[in-house]
Amino acid sequence: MPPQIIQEYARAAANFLKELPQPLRDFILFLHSDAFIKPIIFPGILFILTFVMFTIWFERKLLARVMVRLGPLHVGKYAGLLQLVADAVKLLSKELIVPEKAVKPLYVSMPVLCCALSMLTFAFLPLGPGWVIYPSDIGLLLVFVVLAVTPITILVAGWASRSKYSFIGMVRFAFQVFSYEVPFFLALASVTLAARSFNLERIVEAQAGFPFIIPAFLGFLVFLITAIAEVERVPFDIPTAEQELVSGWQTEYSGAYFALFYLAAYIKLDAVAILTALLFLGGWNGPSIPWLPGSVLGPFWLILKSLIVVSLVLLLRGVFPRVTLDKLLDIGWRFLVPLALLNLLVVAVLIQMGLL
Amino acid sequence: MVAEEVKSVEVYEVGPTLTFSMGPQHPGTGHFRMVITVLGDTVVRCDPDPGFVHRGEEKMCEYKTWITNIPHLERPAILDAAGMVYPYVLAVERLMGVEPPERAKYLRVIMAELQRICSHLYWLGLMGVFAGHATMYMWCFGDREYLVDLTQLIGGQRITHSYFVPGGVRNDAPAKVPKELVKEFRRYYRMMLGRDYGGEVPEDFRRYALAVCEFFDTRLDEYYRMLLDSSIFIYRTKGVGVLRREDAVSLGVVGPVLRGSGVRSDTRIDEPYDAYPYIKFNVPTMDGCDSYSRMMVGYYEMKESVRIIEQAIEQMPDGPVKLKQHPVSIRVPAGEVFASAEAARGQCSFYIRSDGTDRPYRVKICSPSFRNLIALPHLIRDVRVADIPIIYWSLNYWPVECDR
Amino acid sequence: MPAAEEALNRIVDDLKKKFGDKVLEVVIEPKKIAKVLVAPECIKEVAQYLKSEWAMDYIKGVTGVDLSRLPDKPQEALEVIYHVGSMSSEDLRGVTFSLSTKVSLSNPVMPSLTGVWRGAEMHEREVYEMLGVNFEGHPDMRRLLLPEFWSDKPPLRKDYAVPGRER
Amino acid sequence: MGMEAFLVFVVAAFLLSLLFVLLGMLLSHGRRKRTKVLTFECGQKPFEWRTLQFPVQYFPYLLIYVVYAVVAVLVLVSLFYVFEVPDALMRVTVFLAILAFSSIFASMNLKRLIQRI
Repeated sequence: MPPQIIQEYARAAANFLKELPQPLRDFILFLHSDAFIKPIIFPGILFILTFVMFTIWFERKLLARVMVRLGPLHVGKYAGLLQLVADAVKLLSKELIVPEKAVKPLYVSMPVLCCALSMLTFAFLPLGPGWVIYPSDIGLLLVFVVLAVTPITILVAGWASRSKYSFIGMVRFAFQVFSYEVPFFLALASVTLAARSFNLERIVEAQAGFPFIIPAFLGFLVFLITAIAEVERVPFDIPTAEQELVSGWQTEYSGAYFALFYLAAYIKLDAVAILTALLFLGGWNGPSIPWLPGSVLGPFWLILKSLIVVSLVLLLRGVFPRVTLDKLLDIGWRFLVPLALLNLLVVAVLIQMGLL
Repeated sequence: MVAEEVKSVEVYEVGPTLTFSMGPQHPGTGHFRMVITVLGDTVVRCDPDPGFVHRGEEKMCEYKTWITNIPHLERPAILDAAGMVYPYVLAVERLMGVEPPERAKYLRVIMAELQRICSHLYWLGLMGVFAGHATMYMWCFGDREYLVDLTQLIGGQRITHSYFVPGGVRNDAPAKVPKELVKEFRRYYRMMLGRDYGGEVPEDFRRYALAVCEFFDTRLDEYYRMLLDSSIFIYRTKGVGVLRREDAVSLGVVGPVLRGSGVRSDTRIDEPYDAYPYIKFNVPTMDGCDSYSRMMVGYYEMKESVRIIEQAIEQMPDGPVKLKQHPVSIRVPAGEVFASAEAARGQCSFYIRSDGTDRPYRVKICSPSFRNLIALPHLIRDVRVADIPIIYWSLNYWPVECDR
Repeated sequence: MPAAEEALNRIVDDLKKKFGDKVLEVVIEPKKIAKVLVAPECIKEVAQYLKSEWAMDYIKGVTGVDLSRLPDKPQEALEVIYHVGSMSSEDLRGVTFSLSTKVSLSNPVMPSLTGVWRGAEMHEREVYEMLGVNFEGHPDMRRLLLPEFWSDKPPLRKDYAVPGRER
Repeated sequence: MGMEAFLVFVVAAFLLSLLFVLLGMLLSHGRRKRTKVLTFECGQKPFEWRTLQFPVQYFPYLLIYVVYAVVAVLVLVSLFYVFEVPDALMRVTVFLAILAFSSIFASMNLKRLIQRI
């Protein structure tokens, strides 16, 4: 399209806007402002939902390949792309059952809270230079605050169900949380030490030369393992271990409530994958591609990197059996914590030598 | 069925315990219920409660004729129909004083071993699932399909084939294999192993069966690398659910559970029947006495079964497959008999009493699952909750076979 | 003659010598199987003797038979058979020794052999619910397979007829 | 500017989650029965409910957690200063020393602590 036509188009649109009544004009302008586009469209809701839908579809297809199956096939034009929509409709059309014994206000509100809080993580995650909903100097800390609060909703949900399987699942989840959280923090400390900032954009900029996975490889390992525990994926899906506890803390949930927990789990998975890409894999730094404009290039590389992390996490489900709770505690305290501390020391030494 | 009694049976003084049921609607058990009492994360008591799929097979046997009992008796263990019917047929033959023809003996052995593999594959696959490893299940079931195809070629049915009859087998194995089956097998072989089958897979039955055996043997090694050799699986199963040798004997457990406790006992060797005396095979045993040993015994048994099938196919003579003029309705002389055969889950025995009519007077099934169930409360004690499914499934417990 | 069958003969002779007329009936089959019928009072003694002297330590099954409808000689009795084998003696590999006793149909009471063979526990529970035999001294005499609401006769007795079926 | 977008996002996230529940209420069908809302265990009547005792064998881990969690927060705070000061190694060494001391102290007194509790 020649530029003249575009200019004319813009002029016509501006004229059209001028003639509109004030509230409507404000609204249309609002739709074009950052205050709308960022939270709702790109790093916000729509992007999250699309990414999560893709992740779930991708998981099914990937696992099907590992297991010599076909995976979703029929819904949607290509390879069951719309299977998830069908599943969502199925889940939503199921009867909402609140057990008689459950503490109703808590039981009903926790899924909503869990899903909303998991989405909140994305508010602080920059997906490209400038592509962040809430830019903050302590963005990383905010992300971890949100990630630390989300488990509480799960604990309350397990308790409020008043069923034994939920209760056991909840207790297991509590133990899981304190087995992974400390190494999680320590691994993060090494990155902030290397980047000298809690600002996620600054952390990415600090990786312009080389990603932090190179100096802080041990930290990356610790971070990845604890992140898998954080999102309750195999081999650390101990609180929801199906063969042991039916469905752990979510046993009593069904229909839309279950759908929310399901969604929340995958949102958390994606958030953690993006975080890994930001902290260790160099974020949006990457070679430029001629036909991609600069504003798209950053998100492209970041999403590509986080997809690699996602597929790594998903693949684990196909190859590992589940570990037990005491093994996880063992791994967390006897292996990951010393490793994270060692990593901290290595990073400090590198800084001292002026290499970082 | 035990709900009321349990509360009054024991009160633990060590601390507050929690009692809950596991099953019958639980992804970790079948149609079977365990009443579990835990103290913290430790199981202090397990009370098995079978009977959810009790169908009164033994009573029904008294109402059916000797022959119509055969398809009926397959139902308790459809995955292992041959193993279940084998002792019944042996018992009836012993009462009648007849012996099947040589070829039928070999065909029976092939069928029994095929079903043993199918049943063990189910065991291995579900062991994977219970350890949280769904891939193993899918792999086992994908490969099992070709063994089931072979069963279908011989017996005419995929699973419950009613192939064994007193005095032989129902029909002979075919000489030719359908072209589509061969083509499909070649495709699968290439997909799974990444290479073509060395040479043509012929449509000749014997050579096709040998090709399937060879393929399956290769796949077994991959199962080992995938699950059985993985460190997490070894951690989950080794030292979990220890059944010492003397306990195994005094509780009367059978099959891989017994051999996993280091007892070298197998009905195929102890009381050889049909073509087993002519075939060379090992009886794998493990001394670990734990869940891992039991699973590994099952794994090595599959390897041995492949060897048995290969030998049986090579040695199988030509000739008739059943006694002449085999009647539809038979009368069995009065008497009593106790016959055993090695089913997939262990020794399966039938006690049969005949009163000389066309129906049995009393049929008692000592099914392997029932005899292994006796060990369950002894194994699930002082273990973690997470070990329950592992121990439970290391017994290869089949609720329907136990309840009959 | 295989060692197993010789051993069986020896066991039976020994039992006859030791317990005399308490051993009521003996059947030896060629397929490594022997059956001995004893009175219910002394079955525990015989079982104890079999286990300690002849290493019969492995229980294969417990069967109950209602003898009231046998065509040739009906008896108002229940026969309870313990099928046992041996795991510790190489000679007795694969042998099945059937120790049986008869209890009256009206008052079926006999001592439990769980003290001798630990594994008999569930087998005896099954015989208890299916044929109504009361085992004295059993640690845990409860229903096993039948539903808790079952209030009819023990189903494997011959006077219990399956509704809608004819024999 | 960021605050506005953030508020919109928070509201949108909550609304979306609520929307799911509302959609569930709208779309779900089925007759309500009391038996459906009863608590069941694997299809059976549940046994008497008693609160589960805390798994005792993991208790030492909880104690270590208390020590480490505090230190982990400390490291985050101290890192703020680390950025300003050139000798990062010194800071980390001091931190590690504190950590080592506290964990040795904790492990030495673990048994006594458990007995006291």
